[in-house]
Amino acid sequence: MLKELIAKSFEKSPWLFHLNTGSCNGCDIEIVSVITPRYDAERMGFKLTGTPRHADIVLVTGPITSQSKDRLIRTLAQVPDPKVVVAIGSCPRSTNVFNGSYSVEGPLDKYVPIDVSVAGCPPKPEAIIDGLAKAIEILKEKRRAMK
Amino acid sequence: MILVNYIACIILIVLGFYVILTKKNILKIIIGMGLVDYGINLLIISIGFNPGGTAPIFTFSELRPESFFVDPVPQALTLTSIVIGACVTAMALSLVIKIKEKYGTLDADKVRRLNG
Amino acid sequence: MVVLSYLFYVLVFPGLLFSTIVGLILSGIDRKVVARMQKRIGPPIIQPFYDFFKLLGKETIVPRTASRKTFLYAPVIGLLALVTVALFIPMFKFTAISTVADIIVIIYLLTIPAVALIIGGAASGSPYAGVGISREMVAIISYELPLVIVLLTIGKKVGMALNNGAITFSLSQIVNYQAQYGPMITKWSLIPAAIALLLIIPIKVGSVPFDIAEAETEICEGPLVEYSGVPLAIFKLNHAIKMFIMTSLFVTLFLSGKGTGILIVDILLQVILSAIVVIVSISTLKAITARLKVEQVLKFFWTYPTALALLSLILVWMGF
Amino acid sequence: MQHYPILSIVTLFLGAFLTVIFGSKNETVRKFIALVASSISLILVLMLIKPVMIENNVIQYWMGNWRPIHDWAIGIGLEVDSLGLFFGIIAVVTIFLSIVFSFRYTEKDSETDKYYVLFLMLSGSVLGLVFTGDLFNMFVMIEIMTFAAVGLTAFRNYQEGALEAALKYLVLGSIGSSLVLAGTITIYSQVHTLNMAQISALLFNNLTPSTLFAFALLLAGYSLKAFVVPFHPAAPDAYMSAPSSISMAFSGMVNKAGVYAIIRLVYVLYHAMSFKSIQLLLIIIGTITMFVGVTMALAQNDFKRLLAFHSISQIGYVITAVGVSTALGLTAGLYHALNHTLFKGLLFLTAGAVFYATGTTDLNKLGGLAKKMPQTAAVFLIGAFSISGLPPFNGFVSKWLVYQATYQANLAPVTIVALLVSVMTLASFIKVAQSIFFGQMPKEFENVKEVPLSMRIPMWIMAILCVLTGIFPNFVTKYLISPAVSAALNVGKYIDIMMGNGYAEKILGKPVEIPAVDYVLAGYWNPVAWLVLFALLLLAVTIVAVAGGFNTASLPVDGDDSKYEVFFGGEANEYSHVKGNDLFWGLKYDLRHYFGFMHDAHSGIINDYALWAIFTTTIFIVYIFLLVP
Amino acid sequence: MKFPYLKEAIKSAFKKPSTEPYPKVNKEAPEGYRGKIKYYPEKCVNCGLCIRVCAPGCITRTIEKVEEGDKVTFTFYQGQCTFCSLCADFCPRGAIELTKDYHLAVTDPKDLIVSGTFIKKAPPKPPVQPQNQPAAKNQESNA
Repeated sequence: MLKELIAKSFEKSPWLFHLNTGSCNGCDIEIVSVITPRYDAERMGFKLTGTPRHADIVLVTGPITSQSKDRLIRTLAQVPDPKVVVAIGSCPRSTNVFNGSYSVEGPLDKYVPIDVSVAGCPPKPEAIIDGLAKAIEILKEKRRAMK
Repeated sequence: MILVNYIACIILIVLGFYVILTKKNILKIIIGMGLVDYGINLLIISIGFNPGGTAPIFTFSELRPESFFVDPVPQALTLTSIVIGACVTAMALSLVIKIKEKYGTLDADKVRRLNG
Repeated sequence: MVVLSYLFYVLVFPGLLFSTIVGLILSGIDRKVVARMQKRIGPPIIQPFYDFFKLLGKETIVPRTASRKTFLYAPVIGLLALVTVALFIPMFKFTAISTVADIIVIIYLLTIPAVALIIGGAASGSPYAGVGISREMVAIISYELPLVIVLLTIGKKVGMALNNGAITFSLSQIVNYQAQYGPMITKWSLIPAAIALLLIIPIKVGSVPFDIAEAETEICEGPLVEYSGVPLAIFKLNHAIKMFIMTSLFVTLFLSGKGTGILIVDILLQVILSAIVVIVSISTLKAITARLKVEQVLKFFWTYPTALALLSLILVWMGF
Repeated sequence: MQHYPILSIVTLFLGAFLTVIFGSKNETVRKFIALVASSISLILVLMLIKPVMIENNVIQYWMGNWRPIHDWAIGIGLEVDSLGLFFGIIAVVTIFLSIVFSFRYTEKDSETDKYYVLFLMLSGSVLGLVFTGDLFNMFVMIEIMTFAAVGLTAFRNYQEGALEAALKYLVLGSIGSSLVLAGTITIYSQVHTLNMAQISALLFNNLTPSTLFAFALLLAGYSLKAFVVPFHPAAPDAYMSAPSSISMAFSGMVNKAGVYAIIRLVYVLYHAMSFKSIQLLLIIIGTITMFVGVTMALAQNDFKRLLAFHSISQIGYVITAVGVSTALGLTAGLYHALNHTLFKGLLFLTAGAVFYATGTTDLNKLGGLAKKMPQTAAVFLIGAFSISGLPPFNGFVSKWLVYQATYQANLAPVTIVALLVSVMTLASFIKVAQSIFFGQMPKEFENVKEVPLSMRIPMWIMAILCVLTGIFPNFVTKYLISPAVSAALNVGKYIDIMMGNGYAEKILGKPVEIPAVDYVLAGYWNPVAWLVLFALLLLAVTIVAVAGGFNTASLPVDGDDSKYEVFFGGEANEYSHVKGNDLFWGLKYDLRHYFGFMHDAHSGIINDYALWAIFTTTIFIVYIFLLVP
Repeated sequence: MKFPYLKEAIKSAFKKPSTEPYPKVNKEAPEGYRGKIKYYPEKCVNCGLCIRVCAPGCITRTIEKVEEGDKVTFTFYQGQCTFCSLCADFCPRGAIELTKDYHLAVTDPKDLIVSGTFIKKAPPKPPVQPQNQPAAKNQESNA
């Protein structure tokens, strides 16, 4: 019974950790707007945490600059399993307009598999919510695979 | 006679405290401690002194109500106190030597690495 | 039989199970009400249960720099202290263990969860936790002064009526007093003390604007930064139970009374009153304020609540 | 049995002399002599528990059998009542454990024969002080004590500040001794006897300006030996620079000797606790002591110096509780004195262990030692929780008694201050825990090892005693504290035993009554609590079993990858440790004027400290002259 | 101690929340929102202006020679798109449109690809002319 409860809770309480890898702040602002009264992600149990140790879903924004590359890899490693990586915006997916820049080492899937990507520059909050909903499904599957 | 003693010992004690409080040289502070000690020793002796009393050397059989003698206890106390005072002074002086070696000065204002 | 009844007290009611459920529901109510005050829909009321069970299913990571045993056992120690306190707090006429119900014991037992948080955080070896424990300690120093004065005031008030003027700290006597003379909040000289205690409850449970220790945006949740999985779940549970216990203590100190005499109704009443206190003192403040700075917290608690509590103390001392 | 007290004192002094003669060459011999002397004295004193504490006898012993003649005491007498024995037990336990700890702790020092000589002299003098029945003997013992303590403070004279600390201790100590001596002979000049029992009888209802003056001097002198606040500044320096085993002895018995002398003075000698003003004086200095001690401790950056200021602060609790002067207050005070010896001794030993392992006690240089020294960290936490008064450790019981005593005496402000001080105590030990035992470890301590067994054994004994006195308070009060309290209050018996039956009634003019030691202990631990504790333990086991995460073996082994590094904003894991200086910023900022003032006040200049002492003595004299009669 | 929002908070607690029930009720994007790319290959003339103006370079074109002419495939990889709408603005034939559809969250990056294929009929072979240069120019502009 406990296992069922835990499995059920995984879809109801995903905690987010937001990781900026050199983003222009556009996506960051949209992530913040997801938790504003208008979109209120908290009603689905989403919560922004301050540390990767608490997180289930990592939201990555930005094109992975060479400054942030090591930090990104380290921080993602520190998230306890099961975890889901969501690329917010086009940058982590493909480095977007920064493609080919001397200081950009993206895209993200060079380093970790991206589970969900939300395109847009920046994506609309609704799109982010869609992405998170998809992320929850993946989280559930990963949890099932873990046991 | 006895009043002079008391005045003298009070002067000694006050002088000693004055030296401890105002002099910055550690050696002088130790001299001040000595002065206080001597003042108190003088006080003890004065307390035990009875003008006109004899030396307190009796056996119990010789002791009578009318015998009038100097109180022997304070003298014993004074001796103890002097011995202790001498020890303390010796200790203090040995510390002073070491401090001079280590700090290079005897100024109390400079021997203050432990503060706050 | 006695052993069994105490086991029941500790494990089910009013110990672990009861306080867990009520605590989690109260913190759910808190989150819901805050959301509604901010014109949001907010999470469902049972959201804290989801959080708790989810954390049970997560991986537990112990960092290399941590002292493993201290790191893992700290949350359990805090939980035990809270369960113990739950046994001591009277709910109207009912107390699990009445003979040892003394406010000072409760104050000290309530310090233990905070100390457990501090020690656990320190044991993780994270610099964020270092800053967090420093702030948590400042918070404890801040609220302890007004809290003590408030309790002293109540003790004096009750003592003057029941104990020939000597201060009493016995919780059962405080409840008796309220059964005889009506709830403490109706005595006007104690209203400042009640306000002070209402201001102390948020910092004791560590909610906005006094959550300086666990500021997730500044210092990454402070002492909790390295916790994950089960220990984190227990810390979150501690949080919730602390919320229940503090509000229940407020109800016992200020809103208690004769009760109805029926145990279940009394308990229900206690829980409902606690929920109201949560809404008044924790949720409202949380909805309308932002986090204070560390030095502002100390200054705040050593001025306004202390002044209010002292005012009450002086009034009570003068016989009002 | 009659001879046990004198034997226990003489053994220690004899041990000191034997160490001088035989121990100067051979390390083993001097250790053996010290161990034998301290254990004989321990056994002798513990054997006194049954007759004195339980059967409530008072042992009197006249040196050279010079018994009183015509109701006039002329010899030097020992008188061991429960109060003296209580402090005697504290002293011998401290001595024994400290000696055991010293064996390995001093192995890096040269000329440890001097160490053992001085230490045994210190021990002997403290025992002599608490067992004696003679006022001048008390002065002599306290002077030997100061002398030995100064020598031991300067023992590690290569250490920063040791000489300086010794000099300050010597100067202040000799001022204190001078005050005590002056007070003693002033009393002598009035009553012409030095036996405390007889003085007590003669001074009853017979206070003249001279005896009041003597009272003020003695109170100031003994306060200086107990390091209550305006007299305290030599104490932190001395505790800090002395070896840790000695610091433990300082806080465990040298301090307590001063407290004992104060209790003896105000309760027995002068019957002064019937005066409201004397109660108030003790409560005021006690409260100031605890507050100043703890706030100074918060600002310290050295483990031992911090502990030293806590010693001062805890003595403040004792003095306050003693000043409340009800049976409950005295119980609280004595209980706290006992607990202070246990937990502060434990903490000083952990400081010693840290020093032994790393070579420093500076809070800003250490860190993360809990991984390397888990047992030391565990006993440190027990000690820290005890001193902060967390249940179920012993500090809670005694502090709780202190609060109860003060609030029952309608001293609400004192209760508030005491609770606040308790929280600040917790704060400063959190600081120590964070900066020494937790957090990250500096590179240079990679090879630190746990201290040897002979150093851990005394620490564990102390820690177990801390827990035991915490969860068996009724037992402790029944067999140790209550007899001591009734002895302190039962002055008539004290006089009668020494001077012969009926003497007290003759002089005091009233029959000797047995004081009532009754107070309502609003029970903290009772049989019910045991069941709760049992159930809680069961609960803990259940949680651990259900959670499964606590099975540390099942957790992944520390890998080399960054998953097991601390989260540092994603940065590579470099050494970063929040040290003692960095903690409690908000508090330090808000109270910066107060902390700055206190820091400046403790200037480190001997003249200033002497000025404080003499000025406070003057205040005592003026206060007592103005308010007491 | 001032609580400027106290009144508002208490009032709001009894009002209907302003949250949009998004996943349950689908929401239209506002007028002029630039969302998912729609490509009408039948309108396209393979002029390549869009590729020139695309800053992130999300538009790729492949040209295969088939019998009837060139088989031109335009691929829009929205994972790289900034949704600036420059391509649509510059398209002389209106073959690219940025719709109001914003549902761009996918698990498989292939879902982000929008592509279209058309066959550009090769023009009838022109007679060989003596001057080569203008013909080359013409060819270039066609390409």
